[in-house]
Amino acid sequence: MVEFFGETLYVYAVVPFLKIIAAIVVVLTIIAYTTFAERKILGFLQVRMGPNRVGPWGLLQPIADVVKLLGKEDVIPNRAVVWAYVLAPCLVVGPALLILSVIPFGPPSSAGPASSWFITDVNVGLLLVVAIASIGVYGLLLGGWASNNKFSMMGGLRAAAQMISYEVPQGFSLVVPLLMAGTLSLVGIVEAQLTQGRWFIFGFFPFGLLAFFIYFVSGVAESNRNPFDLPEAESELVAGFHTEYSGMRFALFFLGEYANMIVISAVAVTLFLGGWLRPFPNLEWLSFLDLGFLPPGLAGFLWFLIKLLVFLFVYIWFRGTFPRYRFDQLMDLGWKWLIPAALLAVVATSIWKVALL
Amino acid sequence: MSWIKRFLDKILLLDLFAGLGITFRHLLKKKVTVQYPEERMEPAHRFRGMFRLDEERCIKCTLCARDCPIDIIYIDWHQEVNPETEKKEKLLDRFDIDIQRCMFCGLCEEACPTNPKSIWLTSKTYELASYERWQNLYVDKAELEGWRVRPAYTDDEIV
Amino acid sequence: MSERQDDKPQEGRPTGDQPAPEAPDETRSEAPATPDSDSSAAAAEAEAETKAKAAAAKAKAVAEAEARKEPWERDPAAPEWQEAESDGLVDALKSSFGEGVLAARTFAGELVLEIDRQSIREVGRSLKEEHGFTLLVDICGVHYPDRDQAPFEVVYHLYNLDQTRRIRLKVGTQEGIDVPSVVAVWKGANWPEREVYDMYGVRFAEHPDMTRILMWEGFNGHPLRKDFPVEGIDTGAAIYPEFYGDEAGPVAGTGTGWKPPEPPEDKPEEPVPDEA
Amino acid sequence: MVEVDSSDLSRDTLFGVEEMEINFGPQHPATHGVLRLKLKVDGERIVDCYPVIGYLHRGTEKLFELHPFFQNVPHTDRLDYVAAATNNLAYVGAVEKLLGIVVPPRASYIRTLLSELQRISSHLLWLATHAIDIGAMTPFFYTFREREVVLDLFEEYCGARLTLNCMRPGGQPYDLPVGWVERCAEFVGGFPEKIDEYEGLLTENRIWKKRTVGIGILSPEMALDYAVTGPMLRGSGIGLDVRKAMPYEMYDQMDFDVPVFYNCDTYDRYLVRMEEMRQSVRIVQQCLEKLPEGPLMAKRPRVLKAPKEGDVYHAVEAPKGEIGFYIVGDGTPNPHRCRGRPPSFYNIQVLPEMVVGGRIADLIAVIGTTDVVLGAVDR
Repeated sequence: MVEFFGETLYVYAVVPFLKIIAAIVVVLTIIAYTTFAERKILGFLQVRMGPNRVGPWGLLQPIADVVKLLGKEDVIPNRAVVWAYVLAPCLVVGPALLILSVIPFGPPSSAGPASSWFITDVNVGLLLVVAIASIGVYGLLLGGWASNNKFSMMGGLRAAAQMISYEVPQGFSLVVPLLMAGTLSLVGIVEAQLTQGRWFIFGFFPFGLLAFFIYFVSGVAESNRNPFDLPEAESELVAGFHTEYSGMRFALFFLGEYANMIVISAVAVTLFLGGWLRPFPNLEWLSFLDLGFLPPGLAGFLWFLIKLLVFLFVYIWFRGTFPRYRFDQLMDLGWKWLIPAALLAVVATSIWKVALL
Repeated sequence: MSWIKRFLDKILLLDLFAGLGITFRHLLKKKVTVQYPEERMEPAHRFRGMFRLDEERCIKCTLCARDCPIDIIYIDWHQEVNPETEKKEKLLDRFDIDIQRCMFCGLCEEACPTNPKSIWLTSKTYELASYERWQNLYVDKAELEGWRVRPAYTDDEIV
Repeated sequence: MSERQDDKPQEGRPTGDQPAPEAPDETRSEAPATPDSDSSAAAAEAEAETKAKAAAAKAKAVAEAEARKEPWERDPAAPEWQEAESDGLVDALKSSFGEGVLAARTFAGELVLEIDRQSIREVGRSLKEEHGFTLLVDICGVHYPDRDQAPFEVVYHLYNLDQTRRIRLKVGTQEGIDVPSVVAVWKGANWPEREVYDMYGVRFAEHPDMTRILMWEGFNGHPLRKDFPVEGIDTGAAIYPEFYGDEAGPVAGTGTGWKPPEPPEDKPEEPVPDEA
Repeated sequence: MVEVDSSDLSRDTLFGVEEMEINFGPQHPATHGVLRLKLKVDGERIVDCYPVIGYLHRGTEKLFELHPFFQNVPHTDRLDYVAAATNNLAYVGAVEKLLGIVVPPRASYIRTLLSELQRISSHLLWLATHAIDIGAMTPFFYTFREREVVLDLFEEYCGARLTLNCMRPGGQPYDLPVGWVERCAEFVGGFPEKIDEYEGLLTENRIWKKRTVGIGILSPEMALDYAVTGPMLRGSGIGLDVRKAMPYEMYDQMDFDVPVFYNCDTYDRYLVRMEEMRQSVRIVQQCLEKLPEGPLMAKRPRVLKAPKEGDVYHAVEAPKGEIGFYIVGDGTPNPHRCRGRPPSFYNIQVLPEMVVGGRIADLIAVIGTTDVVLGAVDR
């Protein structure tokens, strides 16, 4: 009894807790260095240096940023709705970090769940991701509304409309890998990609690719990134929903945006790019890419990380290249192009799948 | 056929990829940033920077003060008999410039009748910021003489 | 008559008809004519004649040398006012408006029409619709404090795209007398008329929005009038309505008493901050 | 302000439409300075727009009256502060006309050269801000890279980068420095490639096109009625360019085209300016080739005195439109009245006509395309 209790406690409480701490630390570090990398890469794209003053090559810049933001005065505007104003940033960050609980960063271990490279594997993982991701919009909406600022309110409204609209094509595009894998568990989906011997982006060509494209475009819109950064369009709405936020609350919004980026990239990697799998898992002669000399699981984690970083780079690259859509054109794109295309992908994949049966 | 082309244009996103290509090419290019406190750009020879005054050459004609569009040059002088040569000489009491309001147009330099000029702006000094307002309210003649020496014009003289 | 505003610089800007060097020539040719009565009259006459001839020749040479000079080497000759040549435009305007066109002159090759205040809108409409002056380039005011009759002048610059021709209309007015607005003719007149009102206090009748434009509402005075002090006025009147009523507060011309800073008599080596 | 009846909105008023009033500016990232717009918006759509200007009013015209002619040149720098050379050119041109001074050809060529370089630099700044308003961040830095070179050329010529003060009534104060011609030729030789680069980022980009094509329609009639000049007018299909219509300085010796586009929208105004930069390159190259030797300053009195009575108007084509100076002389060394006709003042006046009915995002694009500089508007 004691033994059983001890083991249960160990497997279901202590290890997950440690993993959560590790995941959050890792992700926060990635976020911090994503902000740094964003500024650096944007700088390089724009023939300038980027931050290079704090530490060697500016590597300590994120720490300086955090210190600065912590040290700033926390301004709550006059006649703001205080509870909503305070709650809003938490509502943005919380869900984004919560999704990390089901993301498989690395392969499961044969030694049991305690030594596998994810926090937990839920058999409705994908639903959980979609469900929790949609909470984030409340944060933006509340923040915009509670600030008692017209620009913020318009930013909040834009955020609400945009994120709700783009959840539809995003959801549809997620159905495609789901159909291919036949399971909702994220670990299961990656394993299906291993057994089918291909990443789902190449599955049912070109519908996997189409679904991936739709997912990624909607993801960019979901995380309010350029070219869909309308809710915080600097030149139009000053800074949109976070105009009035300062100090750490602003930092939380900031954090939320980057956490969203990471989550969306992580889901895309898991569903379409084979998660922890190496490229072309079906080709035997590429097996050196499995990096067998590393401890089991670490190689998978590295592959995952590399794919994630590529995604983040693409986000930044987009920001460095594209102008911003107009609000109604964004809606236009979402409803008139992405949703039909996503539906097409879903239907075609289903028919194909049925035909294969 | 044109509608096929238009449709392909719409879905292939070639224009967007072209833009991405241009920015990506710049990713690896040499950067143009000048790392300011360590590297400083050398101003051109004619750069209109901080003033410099040569009291020896100045004939106290006050033309520079008169030509200044915003009247920020204050000159006082008096006449004295030089005991050595027993000639009357003009001596400068005060030559102040209210640098805060100066717009560095260079008209004072152009007005100066001496050759070479006794007041000039081409000292290549552009770091004129100060922490306190009073620090650069006035620049008197001692300070004016202390700035860096004017580089010689290699090619021409100002009309 | 060509109203080209700018000729090529080599050929000289429009400088009127008189060539520049005439004035010195006259003085030179007169100078030797002063008589010297010592010698005989005939000799003197002959001498004077030869002298005059020599002087004339010299003057001619000078004039020729002057003429050979490039235009930028001559003394600049300011343009002068001339009566406008008979011109289709002026004739047409005079025939249709009669007294409405007070004068038509040119200066530096630019046609300037003085228009009666009452008929400016009709003249403008006619110019726009019949004579092709579709572009109202600018409206500005001028203050002539010495003039008794019409100390304020509103100047309209018009441009004809087809003939590439500029003309200028002038309307005199005085304080309290409105000028008919031309917003009905050119919509673009809206802001410049507001600016003229703002800067000179000349109001425009039937203007849709006769408010200040550059200065703020309630500003006391009209800055571009010649009697407005350069250093400005205390403008507390508009900023603190609870302290100053509509009519109260400082008035234009009183000034703030601001003086250019007097440097200290004995200038210290380093100015000392106050808090020290 | 025009009262808008909400019943004429093409929208179901069943739910009781309430308009929101927004103060857009004077401190706003997209208003290019201190332009303030009182907006009435219905959701994202603009119902009414009322520009309020004057936040940068410095009384420059009053200052002109207090100073002799030659002292006013630095003040003209500060009107349209991103295009100081053309301001100088218009002012000194007016003074020369009033006094009957003829400028030597070398000085005239240098003026043409400077004003075309200034056009390039001003258009680069416009492109940078316009693009960053629409959300494209990178062209900002690319254009500033080239603008820096132009400013360096200015610095080498006259010692200042922005407020040039590079012309005097009667001629040019300085000759071109040694090596300047070569450096300038090198710059303009490589510049068209850079324009291709900006165009590669923007011209064909579908997002850019979506944001600009058909936005901010300014019909030719409207443009003429509001005395809009410059690239805005030429984007509306009217090819008025003072350089061609009434050539000043050396423009009649130059071979260049005036780009005109006919769709009257923001995209066409963008295309006009991009093409104008290429034409400016052509003019600069011709100037550099033809540059004659000779004096720089015309013969002129030490104290410039205006005639007792007389007034002139002289206009040049500034990057933003026709900038003209109207100078009234009264026999003293000071102008009795010196009025600068700022193109931005007229170009921004038409703004409400272009934005009402559009979205807030369109407003940004349209403000960007007017290329307004509030220093010139407010003077």
